[in-house]
Amino acid sequence: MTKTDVNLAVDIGGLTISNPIMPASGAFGKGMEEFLDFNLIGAVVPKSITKYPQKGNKNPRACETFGGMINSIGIQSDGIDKYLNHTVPYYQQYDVPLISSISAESVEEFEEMSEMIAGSPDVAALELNISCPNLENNGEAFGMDEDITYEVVHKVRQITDKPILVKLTPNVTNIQKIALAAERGGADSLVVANTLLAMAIDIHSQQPKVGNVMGGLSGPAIKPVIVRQIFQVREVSNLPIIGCGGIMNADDAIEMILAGATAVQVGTASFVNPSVMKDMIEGIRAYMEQYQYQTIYELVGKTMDRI
Amino acid sequence: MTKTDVNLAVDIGGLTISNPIMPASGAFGKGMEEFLDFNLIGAVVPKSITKYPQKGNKNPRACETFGGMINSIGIQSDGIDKYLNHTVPYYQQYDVPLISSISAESVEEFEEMSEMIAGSPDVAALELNISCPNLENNGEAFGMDEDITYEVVHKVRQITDKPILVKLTPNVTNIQKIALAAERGGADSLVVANTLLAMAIDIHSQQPKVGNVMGGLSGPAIKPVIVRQIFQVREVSNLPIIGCGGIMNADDAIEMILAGATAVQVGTASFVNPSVMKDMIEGIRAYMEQYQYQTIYELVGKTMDRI
Amino acid sequence: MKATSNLKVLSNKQLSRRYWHMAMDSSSIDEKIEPGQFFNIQSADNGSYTPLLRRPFSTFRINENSLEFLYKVEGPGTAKLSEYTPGDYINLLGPQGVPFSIKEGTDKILLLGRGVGIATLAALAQKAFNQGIQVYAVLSARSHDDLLAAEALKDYCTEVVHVTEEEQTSGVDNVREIMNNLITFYQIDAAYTCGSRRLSVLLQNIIKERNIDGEVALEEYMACGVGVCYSCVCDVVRNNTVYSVKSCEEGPVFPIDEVVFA
Amino acid sequence: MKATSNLKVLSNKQLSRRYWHMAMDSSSIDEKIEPGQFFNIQSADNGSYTPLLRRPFSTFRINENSLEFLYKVEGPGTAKLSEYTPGDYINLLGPQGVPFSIKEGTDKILLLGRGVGIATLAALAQKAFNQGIQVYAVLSARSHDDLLAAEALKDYCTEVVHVTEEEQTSGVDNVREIMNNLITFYQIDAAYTCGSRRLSVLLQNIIKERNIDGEVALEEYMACGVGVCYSCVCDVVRNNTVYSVKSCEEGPVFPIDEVVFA
Ligand SMILES: Cc1cc2nc3c(=O)[nH]c(=O)nc-3n(C[C@H](O)[C@H](O)[C@H](O)COP(=O)(O)OP(=O)(O)OC[C@H]3O[C@@H](n4cnc5c(N)ncnc54)[C@H](O)[C@@H]3O)c2cc1C
Ligand SMILES: Cc1cc2nc3c(=O)[nH]c(=O)nc-3n(C[C@H](O)[C@H](O)[C@H](O)COP(=O)(O)OP(=O)(O)OC[C@H]3O[C@@H](n4cnc5c(N)ncnc54)[C@H](O)[C@@H]3O)c2cc1C
Ligand SMILES: Cc1cc2nc3c(=O)[nH]c(=O)nc-3n(C[C@H](O)[C@H](O)[C@H](O)COP(=O)(O)O)c2cc1C
Ligand SMILES: Cc1cc2nc3c(=O)[nH]c(=O)nc-3n(C[C@H](O)[C@H](O)[C@H](O)COP(=O)(O)O)c2cc1C
Ligand code: FES
Ligand code: FES
Repeated sequence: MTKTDVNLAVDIGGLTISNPIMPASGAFGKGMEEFLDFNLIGAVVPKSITKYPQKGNKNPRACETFGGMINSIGIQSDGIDKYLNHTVPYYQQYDVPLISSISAESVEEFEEMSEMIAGSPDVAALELNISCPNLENNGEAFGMDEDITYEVVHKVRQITDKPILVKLTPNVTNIQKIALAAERGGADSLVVANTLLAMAIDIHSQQPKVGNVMGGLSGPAIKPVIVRQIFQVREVSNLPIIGCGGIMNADDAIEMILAGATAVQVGTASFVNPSVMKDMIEGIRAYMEQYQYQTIYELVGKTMDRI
Repeated sequence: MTKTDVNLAVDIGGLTISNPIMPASGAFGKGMEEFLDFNLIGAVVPKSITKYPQKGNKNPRACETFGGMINSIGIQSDGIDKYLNHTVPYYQQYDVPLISSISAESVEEFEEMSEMIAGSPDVAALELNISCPNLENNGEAFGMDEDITYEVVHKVRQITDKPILVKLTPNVTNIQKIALAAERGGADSLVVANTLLAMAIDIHSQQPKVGNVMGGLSGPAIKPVIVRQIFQVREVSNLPIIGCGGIMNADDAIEMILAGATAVQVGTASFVNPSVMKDMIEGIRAYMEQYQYQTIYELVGKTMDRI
Repeated sequence: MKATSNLKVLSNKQLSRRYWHMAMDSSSIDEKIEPGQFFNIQSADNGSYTPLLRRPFSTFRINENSLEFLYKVEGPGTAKLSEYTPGDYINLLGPQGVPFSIKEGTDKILLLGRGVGIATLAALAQKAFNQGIQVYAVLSARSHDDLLAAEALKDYCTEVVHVTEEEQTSGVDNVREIMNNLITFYQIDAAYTCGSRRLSVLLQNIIKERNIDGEVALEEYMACGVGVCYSCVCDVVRNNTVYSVKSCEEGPVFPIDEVVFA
Repeated sequence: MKATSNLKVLSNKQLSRRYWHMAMDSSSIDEKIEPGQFFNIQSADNGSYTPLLRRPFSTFRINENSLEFLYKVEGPGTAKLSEYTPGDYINLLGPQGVPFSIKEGTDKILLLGRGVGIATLAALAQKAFNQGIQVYAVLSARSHDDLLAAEALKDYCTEVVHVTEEEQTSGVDNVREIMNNLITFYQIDAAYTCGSRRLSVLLQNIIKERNIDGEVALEEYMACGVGVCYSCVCDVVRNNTVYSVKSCEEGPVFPIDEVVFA
């Protein structure tokens, strides 16, 4: 048996990446380059940026739950100017596309920020974090409403030809409708998904374990919910899906690809092991060699055919 | 320090139970009485019943995920006649109230079944499982829609004065709205909540791990999502809440009570340890003695005051 | 009131690449344990919930004061089991379920086991042997290495035939021929199987043709093991009606003629 | 490229009711480890994710080829740590963070530690002692039992004062008086603290009044330990501006005058 020639490259809506493994926004950045050669991963995705500098939420900002963690970091950010002047140039030393995650508080702010970010020749694609609270709608996340999702994406679509990734929130009754709204709005790719809204209480202090009362649940606990949502989105949309939520190893990444993802993002796992993305890439390659697949595309959504 | 006199009794919407621990429907029944004295728990809650006998879903019907399990049992049921003639009488040997969980495929069927069940003098309360698929609405769960939730509860309310517990689905954008719809409809108590819709794939066979493709995620993995939803429901509704999802021990039960629950239901934990509910009751008592609480009510929703 | 039991591990040894053998002190269990019954074993340390659920295992040998299990490392549960060392305690729920039955007057039985299903049949072989019944066995596995684990069985058997993929002897046709020859030659009264859907269907056909008794031990996915969750159901035909029954309660051993193999 | 290290446990002993001491073979770590730095330790077995995240611990003693940690069993992470036995391997990420600094010409330092914060100061005491600096310490804890764990510290200290709730000596006023007396009497050059917000605020005031140097090792909740997650932030004032900085990166040791204690 000769070794299969494995090609890990995928296209995620106009952007070709060398392999399907990239970091999840907020769980990656300077500090990790000491443990991971950033040139190995499909793309770099720094933490979501806000227009103005802001501090984020009060401490404690994270706690552990069974198989997961709740974070209520909020978006601690130095603002878009510093992002364009420092963060973007910093990643130029690496040979992989930079995807900029944008958090905004209104549709207009999404437009403004997208214009500024897309204007940078060094940014390969935009990721719209529509899970963040929309101040014009009682702080409910943009991504919880079909129409608002459509509006945000549609407006940003007018501004740039660069690939637009839309990061959905999983905290919705019907993710298919939101996915289709994003698709109609002009999204090039859908990130499925952000964290599950969650809460934990210390029964001795009787207080919430994170300062902001509620936060986002990530880690292996949420993977089955995310795999389901990927599968559901794949059922209705042809956009490339980027799976995200609870991927700890190559097997988890493969599971999401089989469910319908073209690529995946890795968050919490990097806290456990900052070089884990490298292991994942190797693991996917080994799986493809074992089962003689040549391209990732042979695996994308394959479970649908097996039912 | 003298020992506090601890009273564990609570009222869950017109039904007084001796302590806040009861089983979750589908994770309890004959077979467990060998391991647990049913007279110790607050209530007995047999598996949801359907009108006609039905087989449930195809095998495999369950699989394990990190910190959780996915079940796609479906409602395997012998039908309401056998329920009334066998199940209800069986539980008469125990001295605790019987709560009957009802699954129906249409609003009308909920009415019919509630009428029959409420007609039995041996049934203390009804639990409406509105997480089950509504055949009149593309199989989307009743509990995913405010209006339908209102309608189901409202119609059943006309039929009986017995306490109506409404078991919400957690798979919604805004659980507060659904909770309020149930309250307006006339619910006496809200069970928060059923399982998270989920999926897992075996990467070697590339097939879903449960026969029905998707199923419900239960177990410790989901607890932080449920605690959050209890807290949210408590913010808007005065109905007693019954917390359910991921409770493994007394501490988890106390956490849900602090978040706003008056009582709790225990599912998956009983598979791990069929006598666990007894330990939970003892654990709650010990906590109350330690911190000198006399009634559960001093704990219900206390975290809200601590913020 | 029943309770789960914390049993002390007496030994836990690797037999071949994926097969392990564990012995536990069962002197605290009063109930009689019969071949074919199972224990729902909590492989996780108390309170660690990793893995979360118990895993069902039938007994490999039942001794006066100890129990033996033969298990194959598959995933997290069995991997965790393999980490225990003598002196550790493991929590077991059981014995559960309906055991194999041996009819009054049975002289010769035939076992048809595949893979880890052989473990389940071993306890039956032991019991039959002790009752003076002659035991014959056809054991099937991927490789000879997998059969190593079943060496112990031969102490109780008059004759053991091994078939493997490795040697290309495990095809259904070949097994049918071997079975039929054994049944004819030794005048087998009853046959028992475990571990393979394909071989169960084969045995179902053979017992009909040959008009002997037969039982199968199913291995459906189980969550609770106590009859409340409905994970473990299988279809059986009784009086021409199909029933869905819980295999942890009405099984795992069933008369093979009534089982509908999906 | 840095990597996490699998270090062999040399010993792991319970010192008092909740305090444990662990020594690990650190000969594979090339980087110099300085007092005040921390390791983000994976208490879970590889791949078990129970608990999921690493836990940060500063070094208690730094030796030529080994590292010692003093830890208090709090929850699942430290409970898991206490289960390891000599010969086991544990995965560590580090050394991370900014260590304590000792200014050129320092003769006498004063440590103010509370609870498990004493562990963090111990490594500093060791280093200072080895440089010929005289070390004084005020150690605070709930009970004497908790201070047992810190016995080792006295090898490096000229004088150690213990205050406890048990003996009602740990009130801020009493500690202030003790500190001030020591500073006056021994002409302390710099003071260091860890383990208590209340005592940190006290030391912040003292160093201002007495015009000596001071540092604090913070113990903010950390998830990544490598500066990417923003869990561990604290506020510092620099040039009259408040900055929110990551304590895993710019700390955990900070000049005490710049920290805003929330
Ligand atoms: C009545 C009965 C008796 C059994 N006796 C033995 C025995 O003597 N020796 C032995 O090695 N194995 C036996 N098994 C099979 C054994 O239960 C599974 O191999 C084990 O549960 C696998 O768990 P895991 O975590 O290692 O692997 P997983 O990765 O969880 O699963 C691996 C495979 O085992 C199956 N499995 C997992 N959990 C269960 C479960 N709770 N119930 C049934 N199947 C499951 C899965 O469907 C999958 O095919 C028996 C099963 C049953 C139902
Ligand atoms: C830089 C630094 C150095 C430390 N050095 C030591 C030491 O030498 N000895 C020692 O015993 N402890 C030390 N700690 C504290 C130690 O990290 C926690 O006690 C430990 O993480 C508790 O984990 P657990 O799972 O046992 O308890 P949990 O139940 O998870 O938590 C118990 C308490 O510890 C805190 N804690 C939990 N996880 C973390 C975390 N990742 N970061 C910070 N705090 C956390 C929680 O907020 C809670 O108050 C240090 C902490 C930091 C930040
Ligand atoms: C500490 C932390 C910070 C995060 N910050 C952001 C963020 O700024 N923007 C965003 O879109 N998602 C953010 N997320 C969500 C992650 O990108 C990811 O969607 C989530 O963690 C699920 O993936 P995981 O289970 O692999 O961690 C954050 C997650 C964590 C744990
Ligand atoms: C095997 C299984 C069967 C279930 N069957 C039902 C059911 O028939 N009706 C119902 O309302 N909920 C059913 N549930 C959901 C449980 O009642 C409960 O809401 C859920 O398991 C979450 O609680 P847990 O994490 O404590 O298990 C079932 C859950 C499991 C695991
Ligand atoms: S395993 Fe739960 S009913 Fe059989
Ligand atoms: S612990 Fe993650 S940034 Fe400091």
